[in-house]
Amino acid sequence: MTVQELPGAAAYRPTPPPAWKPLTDPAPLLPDPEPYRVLGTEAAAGADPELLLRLYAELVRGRRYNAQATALTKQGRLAVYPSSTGQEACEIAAALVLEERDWLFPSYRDTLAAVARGLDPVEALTLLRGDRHTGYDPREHRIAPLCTPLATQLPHAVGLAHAARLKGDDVVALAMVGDGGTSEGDFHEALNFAAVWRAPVVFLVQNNGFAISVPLAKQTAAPSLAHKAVGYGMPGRLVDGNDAAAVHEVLADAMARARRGEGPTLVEAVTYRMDAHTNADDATRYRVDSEVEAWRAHDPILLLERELTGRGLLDEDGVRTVREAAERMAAGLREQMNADPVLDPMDLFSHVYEEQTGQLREQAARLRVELDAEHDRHDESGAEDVR
Amino acid sequence: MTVQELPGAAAYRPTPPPAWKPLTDPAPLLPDPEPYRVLGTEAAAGADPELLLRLYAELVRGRRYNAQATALTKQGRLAVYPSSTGQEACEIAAALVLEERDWLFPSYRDTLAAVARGLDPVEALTLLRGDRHTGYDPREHRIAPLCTPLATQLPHAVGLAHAARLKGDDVVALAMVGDGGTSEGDFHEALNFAAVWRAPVVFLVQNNGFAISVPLAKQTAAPSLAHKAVGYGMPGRLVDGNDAAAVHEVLADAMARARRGEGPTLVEAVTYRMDAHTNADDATRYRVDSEVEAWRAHDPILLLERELTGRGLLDEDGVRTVREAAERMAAGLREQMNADPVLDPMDLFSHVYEEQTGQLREQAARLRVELDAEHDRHDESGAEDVR
Amino acid sequence: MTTVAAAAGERTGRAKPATMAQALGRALRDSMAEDPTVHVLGEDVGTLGGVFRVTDGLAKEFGDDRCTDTPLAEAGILGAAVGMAMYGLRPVVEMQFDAFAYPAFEQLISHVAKMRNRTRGAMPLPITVRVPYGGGIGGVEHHSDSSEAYYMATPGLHVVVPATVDDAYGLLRASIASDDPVVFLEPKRLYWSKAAWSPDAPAAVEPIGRAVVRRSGRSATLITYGPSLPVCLEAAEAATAEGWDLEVVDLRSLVPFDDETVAASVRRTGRAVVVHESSGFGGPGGEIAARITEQCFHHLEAPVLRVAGFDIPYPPPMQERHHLPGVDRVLDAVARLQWEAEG
Amino acid sequence: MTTVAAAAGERTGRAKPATMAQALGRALRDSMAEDPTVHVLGEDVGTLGGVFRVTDGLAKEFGDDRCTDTPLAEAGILGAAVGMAMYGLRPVVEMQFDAFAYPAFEQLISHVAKMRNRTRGAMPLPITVRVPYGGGIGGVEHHSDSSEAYYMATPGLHVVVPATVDDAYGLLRASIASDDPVVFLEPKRLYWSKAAWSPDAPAAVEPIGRAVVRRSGRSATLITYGPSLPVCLEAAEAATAEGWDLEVVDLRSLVPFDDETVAASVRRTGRAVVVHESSGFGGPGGEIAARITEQCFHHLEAPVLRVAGFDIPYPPPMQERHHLPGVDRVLDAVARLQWEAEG
Ligand SMILES: Cc1ncc(C[n+]2csc(CCOP(=O)(O)OP(=O)(O)O)c2C)c(N)n1
Ligand SMILES: Cc1ncc(C[n+]2csc(CCOP(=O)(O)OP(=O)(O)O)c2C)c(N)n1
Ligand SMILES: [Mg+2]
Ligand SMILES: [Mg+2]
Repeated sequence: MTVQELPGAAAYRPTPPPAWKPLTDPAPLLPDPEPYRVLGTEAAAGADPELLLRLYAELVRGRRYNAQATALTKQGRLAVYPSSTGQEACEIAAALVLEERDWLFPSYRDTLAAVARGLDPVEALTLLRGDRHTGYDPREHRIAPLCTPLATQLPHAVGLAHAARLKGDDVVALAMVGDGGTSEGDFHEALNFAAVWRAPVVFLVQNNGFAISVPLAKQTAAPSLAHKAVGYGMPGRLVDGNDAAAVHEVLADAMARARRGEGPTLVEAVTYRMDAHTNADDATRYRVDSEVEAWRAHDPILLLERELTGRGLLDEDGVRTVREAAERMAAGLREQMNADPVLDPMDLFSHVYEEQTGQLREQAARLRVELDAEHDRHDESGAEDVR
Repeated sequence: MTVQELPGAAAYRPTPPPAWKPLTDPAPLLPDPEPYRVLGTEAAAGADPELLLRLYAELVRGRRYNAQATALTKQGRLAVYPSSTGQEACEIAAALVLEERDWLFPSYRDTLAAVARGLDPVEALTLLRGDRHTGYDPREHRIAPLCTPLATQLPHAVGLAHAARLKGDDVVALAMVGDGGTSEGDFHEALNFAAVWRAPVVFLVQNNGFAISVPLAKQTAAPSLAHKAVGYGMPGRLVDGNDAAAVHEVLADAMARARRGEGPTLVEAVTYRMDAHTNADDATRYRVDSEVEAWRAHDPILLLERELTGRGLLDEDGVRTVREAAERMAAGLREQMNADPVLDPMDLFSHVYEEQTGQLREQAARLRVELDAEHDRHDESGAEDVR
Repeated sequence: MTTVAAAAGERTGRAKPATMAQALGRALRDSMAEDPTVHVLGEDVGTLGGVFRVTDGLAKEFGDDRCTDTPLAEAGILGAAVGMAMYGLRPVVEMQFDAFAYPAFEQLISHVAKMRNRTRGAMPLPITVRVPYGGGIGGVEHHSDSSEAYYMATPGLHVVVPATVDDAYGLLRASIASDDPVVFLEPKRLYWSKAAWSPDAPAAVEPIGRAVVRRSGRSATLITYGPSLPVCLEAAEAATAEGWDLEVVDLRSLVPFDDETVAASVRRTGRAVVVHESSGFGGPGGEIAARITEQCFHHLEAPVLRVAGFDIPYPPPMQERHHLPGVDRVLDAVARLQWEAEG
Repeated sequence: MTTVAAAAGERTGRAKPATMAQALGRALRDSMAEDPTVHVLGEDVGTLGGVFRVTDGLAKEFGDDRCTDTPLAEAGILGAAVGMAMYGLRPVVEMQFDAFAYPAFEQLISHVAKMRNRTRGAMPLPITVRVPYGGGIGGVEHHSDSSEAYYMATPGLHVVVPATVDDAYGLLRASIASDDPVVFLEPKRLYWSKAAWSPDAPAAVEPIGRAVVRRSGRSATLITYGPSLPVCLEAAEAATAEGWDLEVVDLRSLVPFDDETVAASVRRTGRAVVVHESSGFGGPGGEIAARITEQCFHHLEAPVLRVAGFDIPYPPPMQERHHLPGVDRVLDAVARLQWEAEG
């Protein structure tokens, strides 16, 4: 389908105002006034118990993963870790809602989503350990590299989804971004391209209240971030980001819509970052404990546990089994991360271009000499080879 | 007033979704479903006859100005001219709605607005004649330089309006941009800053149906460009851009709102570019004549003339007087533009920095030598001095 | 790298005068015809055929999906191209003018240049970014920037600048075929330059990265590329009157940089002037002069000189002739190459 | 230019160890106290005091309107600063990290650098863009770029890089006081470097544009700036063991470039190495080496050599030590300065 064949577009000609009509009807694009919820509401009755249990196990595992990764920074095993504690419902739902052929576009905070999609945690953490920019083959896992420059991954998701659609492949891209990231020009351009191209892409904004220290009220004056959707002609959906069932349902709807060729959706999940921005951040500088406490009562694991136990789907044994599995994962991660990565400095020159330029060959040769000299010195002094 | 003191912002703390409330009420932000009109409607009765007559005279003058400037490109007196023929209602209303202390931020197409604000036409056209980047002192006229990189002037308008507000000055900035320009990241960032800062700025989008050859349907899938406003938490207003009285009224309301400290407004004026993109463009490549003809029936001068004559405010004499004045302006412009501008090449080095660097002094000296040599050669050959 | 077989044949068709713009358009067409993954996108590239008409006819021949008019947002265009390349397409992006590529700078520097390296070779981005660039066409502000210094300083990008009709075709074909991202700078003022050229059997496509000696000479070497090549060739002709026999090297690509050809020439002549339109300070000439000096120090009879645009923002159309390095300025530099030392 | 009287006094206070970050913060504070038109804006500069705490305390002392946490959008920040400067304010923008200044590239190149020239002096933009820059702090990708080549190549900008605690204060004061836009590059890895310094009576503020000889020597000149100054000083010490007495020049600003100081030193020593962390190809070193060669050709015993970061994207933290020019690499270059020719 070409751009011209899109409904509306084909017929479009500028018409003088007496005959002016909006390109699209705004009403269905506007988000509900309140975030959509499932857990603890009537909608919960319709939820698939198996999905809820799966979500629960993954949430617990995800929380443990966050804790373990944060601990690894203290042991110097990770250069930095931006925790998604408190936001696990979004991370997990985003991963689980995807088919294998779909693509995930995570931001730098979303290693958990990548891990929940099946990526090896060590591979997911390579960027943050500091040994490689990306620890996995994005094409193999259909997970784009964790993206640090905010919102820049969004046009990538649009381009990829567009390419897949042109090829006739049934592939949807799900792109994640933070509330702060919505202020970037790339957010705007990506959403506009997606809507004009009707690209099969779902934008998930995790509104966790802060961009490092900057609260949402200094970031936007919009009624909600989901309201931005109408300006692109796509539907905006507002969801309780701590309600895993709700996030999953809203994302699943958006994915289905994209698959049907109806174009992109903007989903805002209202959540909260329980930890500091990263291990290096001091959150007490910009927020009060009472606020954190208020959110603790609305914890994603708590909400789901309450629902599951209330409905008799989960008992103490079930909780214990899930926690033990999470502990095993954490122990495995600890152990794996204890090993020093084996790095070859000569790799620095291997992937700048397909073929090394003459300059790079010369520079590589110079480094080779330096490393050999270093090696010799270490040999002489009996020290370990650091290469 | 600091950002924190803004209504809403002061109280803002992330609240868990059960208590979640939108930052602002979206309802008043949404544009009406149809462009607002005055001429030929009941609203016309309330319009100030004097204003209508003033608008009429300026529209006719503006049309003539556009024609004259286009003619000047054919005579090689202008490097290029992007005509605003058909869009004069927007250009004129934008200029007339400003107080002397306010600022205008024109795009490259808006020389007419600058001229209507009182700028000497020759000064306004310097950029397009090719002798200077800007022909006037922006601070003297409170007209920012005509801006070529699309949408980049919008954050400037926001910053200036913000600065004026901080200083306590009653200054509003009016920034003009095209439909195509709304796709740029700078549009997004500027509107967001304006809303968060509650800056006294009015954004006027002239939706003339095309960005060079690209029609609106390939530019956006939004219901209207005015709908983008809600995503920033500012009101969006849709107006018939060929109805000078309507554009003036909507802009005046937005200016008043800004002056009252209520923040920015996004105004979309639906209009049509009757000429090609510039004199260098071939519009037949991308649009059909019948479309142009349809818009001719909705011409801004026609609409206003019909209203004024219908109400007995204008007769044939009046029309003639106005046209004669426009002709005089055109004749004056022709004459002024007939003179070659006197340029000193050494000026190239005068304003790069406050103080010339050593390098620039050297380079200037080199050019001086070249010019003297050229001068001597011309003297010898008896030719004119081209400096 | 995909093969560019179609272009590798012998030149058999009848040569007719063609402009550089036509040759570029033909290169796009042939690339698209040969490789269905090649997609062109940008502002006004479809229905209009581009403001310089380089993409004229492509949307008609290949459809809007292969040659797409995008929304007006350069970061979005290049960002979308990144995603398309991630999925296996080979996007060719047109930036309408030099200065309008700047909004896409972050995408270019932080992603396009780095993705192959970031993924250790797993995800190369075969993107060609076409930028009509440079001055001399009487363009108003922002339409005449020479931006090559920015791209040269960014590891991971190739930077290619054709100066002839033949090269326009050949280098663009090679750039599109490259699995590495290429910033392809098209000298606007050469768009309408003509040469005998046969679109039916274009010359063989050479790989990117080889400079070429456009004129042999023994007195000194002029090193240049793109818009300044004709200036240098004219200067070389004029120099014969002074008894100088100048060699002219056309770099064709700034990255990769062909040290061999350049150094070999300068070792032969012992004197060199680098000529480009871009501002001098921090421009390509510094790098080139420094490399030559490092590699040919003991062959140099004089310091390598540079003739460049002044260190000023690009001037308005009526003043640009004073800014652009012309024949006189080149000859003046040649005269300053310390010939007296020769004796 | 506003006066910087407060800073022009004699150093009378008691000197205590202070970090470069503290001196920068103090420069902001003193500028704001002295001139009510100075406004600081950026991401996290207010409540948090900046991710490097350089702006710590400013919002408290001067209010949110003078030190403002902006939305997360760099082009918007710089674009707003342009508008503020148009209205007579003197904005100081913080870009959170080097690579995150790229989204503002168009505003910087097409407006900030050109507005004075565009308006023929009527509307200068006294904007200071602070960019924490460079590597060596174990930052993940995009947090360690050396971007000075981009700014150097842009006429209309000043480019300033302090290397000492004193200069951090003095050059930032001078930059804010300048009526021209300044890209102020703060070497991240020197943020916590300490020196005896008295915040109560800082040293006199010199105008931007003067290089300084940090160590006198007679064998060869090391030319450097910012993060590489400590490396060069260390190398110069180590070189004494080899019998080399190295002079070290700290450029302090790349634009304006202090040809006099540099050329005078190289004419004295006859040999020079330019050292910087930025990639070599197309980096500042090429310009510097080319200038020196043009100006000192007959004083040079050897070509000016360059020691720079490799021509690769900045490596991950665990690999950065291989990329960054260290003492050994500097000494190796010094050794290649053709000493045998001397005899
Ligand atoms: C273009 C860009 N600017 C600035 C930064 C520095 N930075 C990293 S995270 C962050 C805050 C992001 O906030 P948000 O988008 O809400 O995501 P969150 O951290 O809450 O997940 C900032 C400013 C960046 N990574 N990229
Ligand atoms: C950043 C940027 N990109 C591209 C261009 C080239 N260009 C000039 S005008 C134009 C179309 C503008 O369309 P619109 O915003 O609708 O304004 P109009 O011409 O209709 O007044 C384009 C693409 C530019 N000036 N700036
Ligand atoms: Mg956030
Ligand atoms: Mg338009």
